[in-house]
Amino acid sequence: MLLFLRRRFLFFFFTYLLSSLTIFFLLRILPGDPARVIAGGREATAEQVAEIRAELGLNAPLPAQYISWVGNFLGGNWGDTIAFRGAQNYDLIIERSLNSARLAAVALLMSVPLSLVLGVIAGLFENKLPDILISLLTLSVVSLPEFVTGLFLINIVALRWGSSDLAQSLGWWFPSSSAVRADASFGEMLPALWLPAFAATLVMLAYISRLTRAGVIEELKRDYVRTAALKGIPWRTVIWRHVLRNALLPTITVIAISISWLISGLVVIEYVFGFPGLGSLLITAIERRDLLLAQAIAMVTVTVILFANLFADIAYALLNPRVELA
Amino acid sequence: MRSVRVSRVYAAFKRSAGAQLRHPQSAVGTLAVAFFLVLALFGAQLAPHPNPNDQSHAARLPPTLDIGALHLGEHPFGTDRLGRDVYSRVILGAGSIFRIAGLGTLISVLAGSALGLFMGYQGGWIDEVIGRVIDALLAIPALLLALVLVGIVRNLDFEAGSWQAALADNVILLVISLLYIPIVARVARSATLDIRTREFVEAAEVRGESKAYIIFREILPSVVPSLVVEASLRFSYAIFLVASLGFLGFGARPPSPDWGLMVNENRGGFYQLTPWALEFPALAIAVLVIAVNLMSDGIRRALQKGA
Amino acid sequence: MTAAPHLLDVEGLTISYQVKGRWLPAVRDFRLQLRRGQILGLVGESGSGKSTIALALLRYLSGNGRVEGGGTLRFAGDDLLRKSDAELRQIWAERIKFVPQNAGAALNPSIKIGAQVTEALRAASDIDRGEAQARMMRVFHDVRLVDPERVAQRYPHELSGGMQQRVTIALALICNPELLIMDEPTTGLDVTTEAAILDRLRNLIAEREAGVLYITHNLGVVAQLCQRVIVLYAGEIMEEATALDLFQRPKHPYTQGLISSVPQLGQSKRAAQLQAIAGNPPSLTRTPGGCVFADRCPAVIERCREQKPPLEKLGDGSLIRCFRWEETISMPPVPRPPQGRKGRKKPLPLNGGGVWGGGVESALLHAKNLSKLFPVARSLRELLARVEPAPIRAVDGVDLHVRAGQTLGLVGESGSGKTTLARLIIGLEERDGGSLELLGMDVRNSVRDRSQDVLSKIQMVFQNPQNSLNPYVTAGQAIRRPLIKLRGMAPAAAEAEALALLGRVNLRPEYAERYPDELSGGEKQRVAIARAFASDPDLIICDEPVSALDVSVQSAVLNLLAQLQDEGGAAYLFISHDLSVVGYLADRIAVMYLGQLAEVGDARQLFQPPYHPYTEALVSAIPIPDPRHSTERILLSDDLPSAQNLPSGCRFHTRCPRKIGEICEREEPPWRAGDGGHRIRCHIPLAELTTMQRRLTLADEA
Amino acid sequence: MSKNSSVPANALSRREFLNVFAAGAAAAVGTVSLAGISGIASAQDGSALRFAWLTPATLDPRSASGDSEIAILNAVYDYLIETDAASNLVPRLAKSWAVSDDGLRYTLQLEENASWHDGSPVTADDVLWTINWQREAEGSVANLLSTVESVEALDAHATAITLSAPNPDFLYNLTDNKFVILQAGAEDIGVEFNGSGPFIFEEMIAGDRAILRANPDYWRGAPSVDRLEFIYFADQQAGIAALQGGSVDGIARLDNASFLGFTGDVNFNTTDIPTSGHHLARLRADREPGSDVRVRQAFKLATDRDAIWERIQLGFGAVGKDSPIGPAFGQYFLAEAEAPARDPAAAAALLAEAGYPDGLDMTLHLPNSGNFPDLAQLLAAQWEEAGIRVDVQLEEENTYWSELWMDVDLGITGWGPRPVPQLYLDFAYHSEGVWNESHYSNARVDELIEIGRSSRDQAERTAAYKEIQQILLDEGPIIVPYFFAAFMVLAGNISGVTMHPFAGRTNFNTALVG
Repeated sequence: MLLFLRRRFLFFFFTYLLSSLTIFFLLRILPGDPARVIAGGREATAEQVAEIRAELGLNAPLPAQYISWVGNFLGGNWGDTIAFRGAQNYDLIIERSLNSARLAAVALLMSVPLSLVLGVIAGLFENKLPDILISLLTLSVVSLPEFVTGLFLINIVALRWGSSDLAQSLGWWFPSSSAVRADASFGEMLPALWLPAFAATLVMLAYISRLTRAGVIEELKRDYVRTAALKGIPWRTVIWRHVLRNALLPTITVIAISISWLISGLVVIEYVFGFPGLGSLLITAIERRDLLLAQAIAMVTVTVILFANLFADIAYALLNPRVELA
Repeated sequence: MRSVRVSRVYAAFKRSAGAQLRHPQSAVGTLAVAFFLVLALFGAQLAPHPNPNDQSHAARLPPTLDIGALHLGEHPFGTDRLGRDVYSRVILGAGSIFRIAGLGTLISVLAGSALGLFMGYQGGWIDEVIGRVIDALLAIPALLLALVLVGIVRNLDFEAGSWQAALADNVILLVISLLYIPIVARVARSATLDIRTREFVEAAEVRGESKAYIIFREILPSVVPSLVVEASLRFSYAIFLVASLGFLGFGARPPSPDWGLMVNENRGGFYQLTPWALEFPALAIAVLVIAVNLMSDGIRRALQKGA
Repeated sequence: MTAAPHLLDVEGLTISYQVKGRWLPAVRDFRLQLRRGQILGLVGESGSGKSTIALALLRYLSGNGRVEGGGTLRFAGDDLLRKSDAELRQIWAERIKFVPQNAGAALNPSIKIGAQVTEALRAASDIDRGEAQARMMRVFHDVRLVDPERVAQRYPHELSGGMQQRVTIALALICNPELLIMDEPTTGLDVTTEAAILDRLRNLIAEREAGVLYITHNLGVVAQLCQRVIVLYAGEIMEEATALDLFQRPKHPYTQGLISSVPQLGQSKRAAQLQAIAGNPPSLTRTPGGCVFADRCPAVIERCREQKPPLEKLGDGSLIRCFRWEETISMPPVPRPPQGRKGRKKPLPLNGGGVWGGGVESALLHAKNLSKLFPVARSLRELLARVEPAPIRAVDGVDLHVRAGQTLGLVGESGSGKTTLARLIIGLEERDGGSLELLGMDVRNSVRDRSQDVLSKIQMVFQNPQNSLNPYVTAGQAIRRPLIKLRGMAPAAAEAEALALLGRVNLRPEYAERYPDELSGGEKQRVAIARAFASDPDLIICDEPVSALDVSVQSAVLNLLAQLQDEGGAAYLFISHDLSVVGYLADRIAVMYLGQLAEVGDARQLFQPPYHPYTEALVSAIPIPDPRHSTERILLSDDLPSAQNLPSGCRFHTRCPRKIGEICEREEPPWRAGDGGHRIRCHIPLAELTTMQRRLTLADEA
Repeated sequence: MSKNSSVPANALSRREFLNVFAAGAAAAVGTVSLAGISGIASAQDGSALRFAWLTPATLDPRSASGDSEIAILNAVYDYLIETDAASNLVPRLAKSWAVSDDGLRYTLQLEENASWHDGSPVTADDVLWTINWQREAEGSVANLLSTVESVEALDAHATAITLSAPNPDFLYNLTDNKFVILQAGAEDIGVEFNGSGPFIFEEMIAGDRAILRANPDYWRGAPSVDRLEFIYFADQQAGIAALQGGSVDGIARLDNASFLGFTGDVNFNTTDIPTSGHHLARLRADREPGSDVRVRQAFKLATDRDAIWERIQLGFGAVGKDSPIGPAFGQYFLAEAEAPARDPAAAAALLAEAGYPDGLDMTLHLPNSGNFPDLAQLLAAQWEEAGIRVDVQLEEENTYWSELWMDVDLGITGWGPRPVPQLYLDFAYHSEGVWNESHYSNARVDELIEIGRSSRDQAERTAAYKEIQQILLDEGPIIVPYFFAAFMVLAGNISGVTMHPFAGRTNFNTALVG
């Protein structure tokens, strides 16, 4: 176990190092002067550029620049926000990350159980009617870009249907916009979260349920299922005790991977629903040429993803006796 | 020798084409993709109004399309707020999405395959190092990387006509290639690893074949099916990405008939006035992605079972 | 016989599979009768429908299989075909148990062994946890699982193959079932492990009075274990008889072919060619209308192709499906005409002088002190203590030579390092020490550094014909390539030569255009052999070239290899886990254990005392396809010690039944030389070994 | 800069600039801002009016500028003078005024019944204090008051202001959005609100909403609604969706298409008022190719203003005639001028004459918000026929306004509505104007602008304005395709609200719910 953890942590740090190098050098590899970009492109005066160069330490050799940049990142010193004067990148990103995390959490809470159930049903009824229906559903859902789904939910579900007498009389509230206060509490946010979370759910749903289905089908074909059935225990027990235990294990990894996926999807969804999360912040940062902010967001995202993968791998290893921990 | 081998791979595809047609979903998907491809290639000839910014029509005309009567009419999908024929723009948009997503997929599949084959066959520390770099790249979500890259490149100022400017003009293409090369390489690598331990590869080593011969003559044909499946999958993601970037305003610029951009331009107040100007491009994106996914599923079924 | 119903009584059972929408009968008109306490063998090659029958008897066919109407399937008088699901579950839980092949896959990887075994018990009866635990320990003890408490706490992957198989047997025995259906329970295990399990199984069955249907393709196992035997071919019963009868007087041409195609222990290529069955079994989609064996039968007549012979019941209770059995029963096996050794490049005496019984200078290939270490990643503790972890010593100081035109056989259990040794010689692995000389030339380490000349002189035939041919290359192209590459032929000349080579491996010219998936397993291996011979090599390394083939096809390939050596004089390094096969083909044999050679000698010397205690155990473990033959088996424990953590002194001392004391643990044993280059590495002097070891009855002495 | 110029010497901050002059930006679609709010309506007792605004940043009268910020000030405080929809002066706290013959001394008579929310009466001292406070603040109001020489309280309810130089628009300066009257000695301005206006400030939930309570003692009579709630949105579309969903009662400053969607809907009352706010495309007049009058004329000839007005404005507002002075300015507007009919061939000929026989390739820069992209696409299509091929280059709005707009050769700009034409002219068309984005320099125009700034002869000023319009139409570097309208939509059960062209100045004290 120790060896496994060591390997996994080494891998984690190595990947982290490489990701941070990638993000760092994105601004260096490309032709052009990052200071000029940050200063506002060709309109910037030479003094402004020089000032920013000095401020960012761009005159130091590259390795030193990288080290100080990583040091600043780890120390929470992420610089001033250019896109919103007066704000600190750190405060801004932490606040928005929290909001995105809430949205992601609601989306995961909605999508994971649902997609597991759908995937298991489809797998158990391989090529039969339930499977075909679920496959068609997930295929068509996975094919809709988030912004199409989002616009559909806003215009049809929230505005057209949500204002119908029936929906009104049911007392449901369909948020046609999720432009909540950035510092609102989770409880205040929740009513505005479910529709964008649902949009994210639709895509995740297809993804996770298709993999779950494949897992169930694969496990059902294994010899140990026959062994279990021939013990004379009920089929239901065979499924619950034997098949699902093995079929659902890889789902842990799948969910971790889908977090990275979810983050991409949330960028669009947050934008469409006007939700104050990390994704919409990123778009603003890039629109307003705040490359330092964008860089910091990228680092935060990568950190989240790498940690999610790390935890998923460890959880998988702990739960799965087949993984050699030695 | 080569021609025979190529015909072998081709035969596998022909078999798969047969399997495709037996599966109605995949057949529909493949036909639809082919249809969009025709639109992409001959859009300028097929569109009634080949200039995407042609405003010589009355604005905000509703669609004349009558599916029941199989009647297209003057403006089948209506005209948008600026008096442009939505039907023509949707047709022309296919070209833009195929040019970027299709070409990006092609580049990434070619380069990624070569890289993955090399890594998988070579093994050792080179494979290890490139593999870790790929892992690191893959930890950054695609859209995020795309946004950052586009954001940077858009703000760089190049001399018109320089190669950097050409690069900046094709930044989305560049982004798709950069994003998908590692993914394809990873797939090609694992397929290669699977094949390279096969004894026919060792037989080739035992007769002293060169590295290139072994990679391209012995291993590649067996890896092609996985690559084709991956390519179709990549294509559908690329369409997704291009449309999303267009929608977020980081893709094509107005007055380009980019579908994602068209959705974004018409999603505000004009959704009430000219819903068709949003609905048809959105529909086009959805139909194309569904079609590519159906086709991809079919190819996977056909190639990964057989061959 | 009593009037009580048979434990299992099957009549007219037809089982179909759905293939591309059509239902094809995979097993036709099957019948069997099984009494309590009886072990009935069901023998057949792959694809004959053995496993289908097993699952059909359990009524556990997969969704695309079904039992056709018209047959009966009675278990203890009850019609199993009419049982409801609940009743079936009850029967599965208590009365009929199944032991599958490949125990590793048959156990749930994520549940501990103990829980999996007690689950079976608790499904059968309502007993408390403690009682279940106690019964599990008893049955673990019965199947000779060492340290049962710990085994119960383990996950399946933490056990060796032999232990896993014992667990599946325990799983079946724990409820005291009336009927056991065992589907190749020892296939895939080492012969030593197999012997130990079979030995235990025989006693357990005798104790419990259960009826057993034992399914296998291994005639030796059947001969050693079963009272009656059913021979299955292409889904139909060919013959049923008592084991004694079947092996003494096989009636059906197929049975005869099967029995004589297996090389018997001590049988040599020099004495007789193996009896091979020509051709391949019919595919499920193209079952012939007449006798299913007609196409391959040496005694076929016109009638056999037109009419299906009935299953005839004879007076002694045996069954036979053949029109001509009364004539064929008296046909003797075709003896191999004695052949002169023609075309030999460098005729050499079988026995010579020198260090190894043959001068080094006369050796084609001389490997000296070869070794290969596979490094192991350091653990955290080792990292902190700055200790280099012990590497896996796959090959550890092996001296070996192969003489021109001869076959050196290499045997040993899996994990002994045979394959690694072969790969070091061919250059697919880089050696960490030692030297290789081919015809006096120093041979470079890696295949990539070797000259064309060396490459063309050493070639290889791989184990799995499925993988050794590129699916996108035709047979002709596969053979042409080395001709062009290594012999520098022009394409046209290569084309002609490739056809000639195809002819030499007995394949018709049209095979040149075929792709591997259009060839049967035996045909693929012939193409692979032709490809290896294309560069006209002096040495061909054959790594288990027949182990993936069916018995009836295996003999033809062995014959071909013998014939090609006769014609061309190439030497073989022939690797196999099957001592009979090695004994048949090899001139000399080396026995390998944990990366070292334990014994080297002429083929005949190896099967007679004195032998190394390890060789002795290997030889005694071979299941001989003759029910009269009963050796006292020398049983070894299941597990080969880890090659990372090698035993001190003699590497075999942990399992050696003839260990003489502390010296075995302390000191490396010396090489002891016997007659004619026979060498044994043991602390016990040869004379002493000879007196304590039993002689084997060898086939051509019988 | 001429010595008696009233043009502010110090440039306004970018944020102020955005709010004052870039009204089009208000309709920005999908720009993401720092804070947002849920549109959830709280059910409260008594009649309440809930109005959607974009999120305010400050409530300090010195820096407040956006609609949502001014709306609070307008509800809680009083102005001295207001303007109506037609830009006529309307009394508020100053019930009447008089100007001396030399145009230098203004006497204001204050409302006697006005009192602060704390009960004390509003007096001339408060006005005096507020004017001095604003002058000390050196903000934009101080600039407007830069010609004020002295202020005095004549009695409790009369104030006199003396100017150093005549300023015919001075009374308009007093109507400025930031110029609310504060209580003398007020502290914590922007946080504490002791106003004299119709509503009493009750609570501000940052970034979410402001809650105002009716002032029962308001000197013009108690408001007819009990409560006024301003609900804030980050994105205009979200506010529109909230109105459609019934969680707010009204919204202003929405895009034309959304507004048009409401006009046919019986559930809503809509108001649109033509304004002097306009969008324009401009060339740099000091650099090639815009320095050549023939090129400017070619652009003008290549443009179809009617088509643009119809497609973007959807018939609201008015067609422009290439000058910032539109029909909303009534008497100053040169109604008889004719914009040239579109003639691409003539335009191409002019270009050839100017040395561009193969046409022109240029980049058209514009902010990526509101109607600007559509305007750019329309212009691009129209110009293309005349051989002017433009590459449409969208820029993020803040970036555009902070750096690019003053510099680029060809750009699109938006200007917000003003009550008098003089400000546009001073800022953007005088050769020394701080925001002379086209770098236009015409001695005659400069002269005419100075007449407009100082002449007290109404006829002379009118003539000057009309001449400027003609010059700009003939040879100016700008194309003004349209003047936009101001919009407001109210739920069908709301009445008694008269919309102001600057939506934040709309008075809600007469609103009726039910």
